[in-house]
Amino acid sequence: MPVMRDDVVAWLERCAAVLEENRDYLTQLDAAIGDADHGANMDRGFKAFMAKLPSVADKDIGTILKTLGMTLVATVGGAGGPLYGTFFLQLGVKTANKLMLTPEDWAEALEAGINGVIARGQARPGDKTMVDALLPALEAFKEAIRNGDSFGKALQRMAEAAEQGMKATIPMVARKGRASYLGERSAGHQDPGATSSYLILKAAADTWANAT
Amino acid sequence: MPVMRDDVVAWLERCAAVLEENRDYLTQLDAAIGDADHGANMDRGFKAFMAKLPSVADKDIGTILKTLGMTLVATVGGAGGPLYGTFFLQLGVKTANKLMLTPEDWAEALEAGINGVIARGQARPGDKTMVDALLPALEAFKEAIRNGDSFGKALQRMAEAAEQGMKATIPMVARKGRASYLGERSAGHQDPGATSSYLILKAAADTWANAT
Amino acid sequence: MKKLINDPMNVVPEALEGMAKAHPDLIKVHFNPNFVYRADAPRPGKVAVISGGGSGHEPMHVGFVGYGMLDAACPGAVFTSPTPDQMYEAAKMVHGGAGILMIVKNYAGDVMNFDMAADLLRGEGFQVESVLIADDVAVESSLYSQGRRGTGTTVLAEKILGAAAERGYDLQRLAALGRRVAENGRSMGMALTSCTVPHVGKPTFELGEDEMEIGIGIHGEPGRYREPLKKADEIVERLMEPILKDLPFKAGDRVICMVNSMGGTPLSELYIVYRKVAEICEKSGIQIVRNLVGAYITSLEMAGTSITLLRADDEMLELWDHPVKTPALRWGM
Amino acid sequence: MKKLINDPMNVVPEALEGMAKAHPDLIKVHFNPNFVYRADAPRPGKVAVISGGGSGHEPMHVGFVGYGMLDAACPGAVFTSPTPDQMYEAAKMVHGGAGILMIVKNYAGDVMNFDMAADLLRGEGFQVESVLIADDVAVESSLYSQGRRGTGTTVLAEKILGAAAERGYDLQRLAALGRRVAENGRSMGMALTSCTVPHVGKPTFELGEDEMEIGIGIHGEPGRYREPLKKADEIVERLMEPILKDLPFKAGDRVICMVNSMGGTPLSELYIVYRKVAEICEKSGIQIVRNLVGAYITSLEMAGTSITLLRADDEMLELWDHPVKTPALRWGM
Ligand SMILES: Nc1ncnc2c1ncn2[C@@H]1O[C@H](COP(=O)(O)OP(=O)(O)O)[C@@H](O)[C@H]1O
Ligand SMILES: Nc1ncnc2c1ncn2[C@@H]1O[C@H](COP(=O)(O)OP(=O)(O)O)[C@@H](O)[C@H]1O
Ligand SMILES: [Mg+2]
Ligand SMILES: [Mg+2]
Ligand SMILES: [Mg+2]
Ligand SMILES: [Mg+2]
Repeated sequence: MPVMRDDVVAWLERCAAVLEENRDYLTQLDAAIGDADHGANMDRGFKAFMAKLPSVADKDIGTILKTLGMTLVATVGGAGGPLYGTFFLQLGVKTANKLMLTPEDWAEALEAGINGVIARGQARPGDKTMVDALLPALEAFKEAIRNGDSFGKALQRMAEAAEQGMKATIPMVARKGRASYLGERSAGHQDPGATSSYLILKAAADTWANAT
Repeated sequence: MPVMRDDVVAWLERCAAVLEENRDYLTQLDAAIGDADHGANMDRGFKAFMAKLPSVADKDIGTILKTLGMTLVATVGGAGGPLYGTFFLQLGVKTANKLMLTPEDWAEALEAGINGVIARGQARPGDKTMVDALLPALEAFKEAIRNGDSFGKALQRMAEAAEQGMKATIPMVARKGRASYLGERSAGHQDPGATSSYLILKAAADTWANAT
Repeated sequence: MKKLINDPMNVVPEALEGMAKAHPDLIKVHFNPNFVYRADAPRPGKVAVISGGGSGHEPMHVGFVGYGMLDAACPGAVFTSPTPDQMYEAAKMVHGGAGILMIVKNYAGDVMNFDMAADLLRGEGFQVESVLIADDVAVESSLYSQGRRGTGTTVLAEKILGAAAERGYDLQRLAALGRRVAENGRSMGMALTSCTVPHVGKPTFELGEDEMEIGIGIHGEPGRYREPLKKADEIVERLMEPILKDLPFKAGDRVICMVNSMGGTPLSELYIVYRKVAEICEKSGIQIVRNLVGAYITSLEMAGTSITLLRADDEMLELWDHPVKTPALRWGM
Repeated sequence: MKKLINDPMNVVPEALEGMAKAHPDLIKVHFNPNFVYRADAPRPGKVAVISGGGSGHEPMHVGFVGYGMLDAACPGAVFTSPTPDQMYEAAKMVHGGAGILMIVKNYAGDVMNFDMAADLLRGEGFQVESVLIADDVAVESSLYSQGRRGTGTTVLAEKILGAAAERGYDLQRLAALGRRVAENGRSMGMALTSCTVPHVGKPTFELGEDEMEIGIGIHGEPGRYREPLKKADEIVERLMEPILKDLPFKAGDRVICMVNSMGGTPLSELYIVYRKVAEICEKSGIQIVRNLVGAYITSLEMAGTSITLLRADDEMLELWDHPVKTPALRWGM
């Protein structure tokens, strides 16, 4: 079966739980090459959304995701707020009025979300940002679907690619965001935004493991 | 033989050396119940005097001691400056034009110095100040002379009494100076000013051990 | 973590409440979204000058709201850029009919959040210009990267642009002046200690008892390099050299100089720093014609200093001297 | 010890050199003996107001020299009262023919050194009065002891008396006003951390990571008691209770309130403190009619705060509002 509206809700609830769990971990990563707030920022944003969720949980997927996007924009701040806000807003635009998602819907939505992030932040692959986790994840998902994998299996490929992309940020020298001020000293540290992106996509793969 | 002008100079040189040596010790005592500057203050004052000493070392004892008093007033600051400044100024007044000191001269000078300290600072015995080392020292010296002890021997009695007086400040609750702000909490600590007074009188006893 | 706070999560709103109570004659505070604005806003016919950024840099920006400086300031969470709704609501509250000038420090988050607010406002027909401050010479400047951080020049820009707006500059002229200020200001900072973000609870980085970090930003970010602690005069040389040669500042230049505490460094040490800055300027034929010595753009309780030089022309100096009346900067009235 | 200094022995003179370079329009600095004095001194016909004390409390006193406040300030070594020759020479430099008012904090050393200076000056025919500040309620007041320390009220007294002198009060009237200010001011402070005297090189006392010291003075002296760290609101209650009941302050009183940083505490925390102070005053019917929130009387880089309340009458308030132009306090001009 495809991903239903309630599955999307379950994914976002899992995101909130995972980001709370990883709050200190993300903050620690951000302390090394940023300003020690990424974990708290993401946690604050998703907590704010969880408070609003009951009022939109029975709406269409697009409404739910746009609400998340708006909430993140209005509560997260920093670089993460506009970037993830844009990401989920674009996901919401592409899923407007939908009550379920096919693999094609998801690929289209994810692509729109990532394009939104790139348009807002002007980061390119290799700049040591969340884009380095998101882009390979999208490519892996599309390829798996092309190869005939199930939705759930393709999501797993997506999460694995996100993880690799996240790890690949370690040796990179940052050219965008706060870590870029460090120049060469930013190498050797994993990017916090790439890490939260991985956690968010991994939560989707875990929640929707049986999707077809 | 009595105490000669050069013996007085030797005493003051020894004071400067002893206060330099005990600079950190005095500061530590002052840190516990005061403001951690007594060692530095006394050292600064005697160092300043050592720089002036060559220009007065061939003058009479009174001039030398008044110069020391003036120098301390102008360089020490805090409570120690005016108190020790007054002390040595008064010593100088009583020894004006003298080139040597008999035991009686010393008793008279010391008494004047201590009276100056009391007049300036209004401390009474038991207030946990330098007066608690100085007064018993004076009494012990006078008594030793009355008992027929030699000048050197009497000076030793004086130093012993100063030491006892200094130690007796430990259980006292301060009523004058910075330590008084602590109230009961000042008990259990030795008074820094009583300690420097002991060191100064002990230096006299050591330098003039053979005086008769 | 030793701080005079109640709840690490409430540091920003409680401090804002305190400010509102302390300065009712100068400012008002709006909560949800949070912003501080002039008690007499809106000022009809005057360009509204607004700024903002993460909290933890006080007095910047909230302490600079008032006559002759900012119309509104938007404080984010500690060290976190504010959100677009803060700037959007603040701008609408203080807009006096002559447009909005945003003073933005060059951080990815600040830039994006201010951009989103500007988009929203423009969408509703407001005229919006923004001035980007990117003055920190500790960061290599490059077309392919984020560019430089915005630090001390922000304070000077807010003073000068606030005065110009008060004098009736229109939005375009103000924005042009702002860009001139941004282009002529350079800063660099250093830290003796780290700082502790309240909700994190432990220092952002660790510095040994004999180490210092040169080229830090204002968020506890690591700096350009770390080295053994030096004498103040040598530290000042390490900060002044890259500042002077970057613009470059030349003999004959007149500058406004700010010697700033990162939060935990006392005034006496700042004057020791200023002494050497002045000596270096004298030797280079650079004339310090105005100065600020104090804590103006801080990183919580971090010990350290930053130096800012702004090459100033007559117009900037006249605007500098214009009266200002804010909680943290006040003269002439 | 991490400080922005060159030589622990030169902290005071080098900071004074920096001040002289930074504020040539306001002040001049005399070395050997050290004092800071108004650039336009002497002011004929005006009582000369002078103060002084150990260094390490900046901006007090040297930062308060200028129009409407002090004519001269005499900085001692760090935390050490200045010597009589400093006050003697300073007074002679700034005397305008109408006598000299000395504002003295009640420390044995300060009192004795100022007394000696006053004796010297009187001996030469100068008219000298002094006002003793002893406002720290952390210290038990008793006839048989040194009495209370002088702390925060000193700042308010220097502002008010400076204004009164500027307005032409004669020496007797000024001294009487000063005593009224001294009688109506109360302070209490607390520390989160110790401070390090430069030439000592290590902290004056040790405080555990979870401890604070209540009732400290301004020299790193131990306080009234030590206890586990509390929330800011509870700390403020602990400071306010003894302050309020000492005078006592009563419903209907109008007060000038100062929330002061001991040096290392950032402004945001001071506003959290001010928030609670204001709340307590509101509940008690005490009206805060003026305030200062910032670092005015510090203990080097100590983290902590002190609260001062001064019960003010119309005359004091009018003098408070009089223009002042000094390196550290400025308004109205
Ligand atoms: N221009 C950009 N484009 C894409 N991602 C970015 C950009 N700038 C920063 N990021 C991402 O944002 C993360 C930091 O987010 P966060 O800590 O919330 O914001 P801030 O850096 O403002 O404190 C970085 O790890 C990086 O992945
Ligand atoms: N009123 C006083 N009378 C006599 N001695 C005093 C008085 N006040 C302080 N003292 C002495 O001065 C000592 C402290 O001197 P010092 O540290 O140099 O000055 P300060 O207390 O000003 O820092 C005390 O230990 C005490 O012995
Ligand atoms: Mg961050
Ligand atoms: Mg002392
Ligand atoms: Mg941030
Ligand atoms: Mg002292």
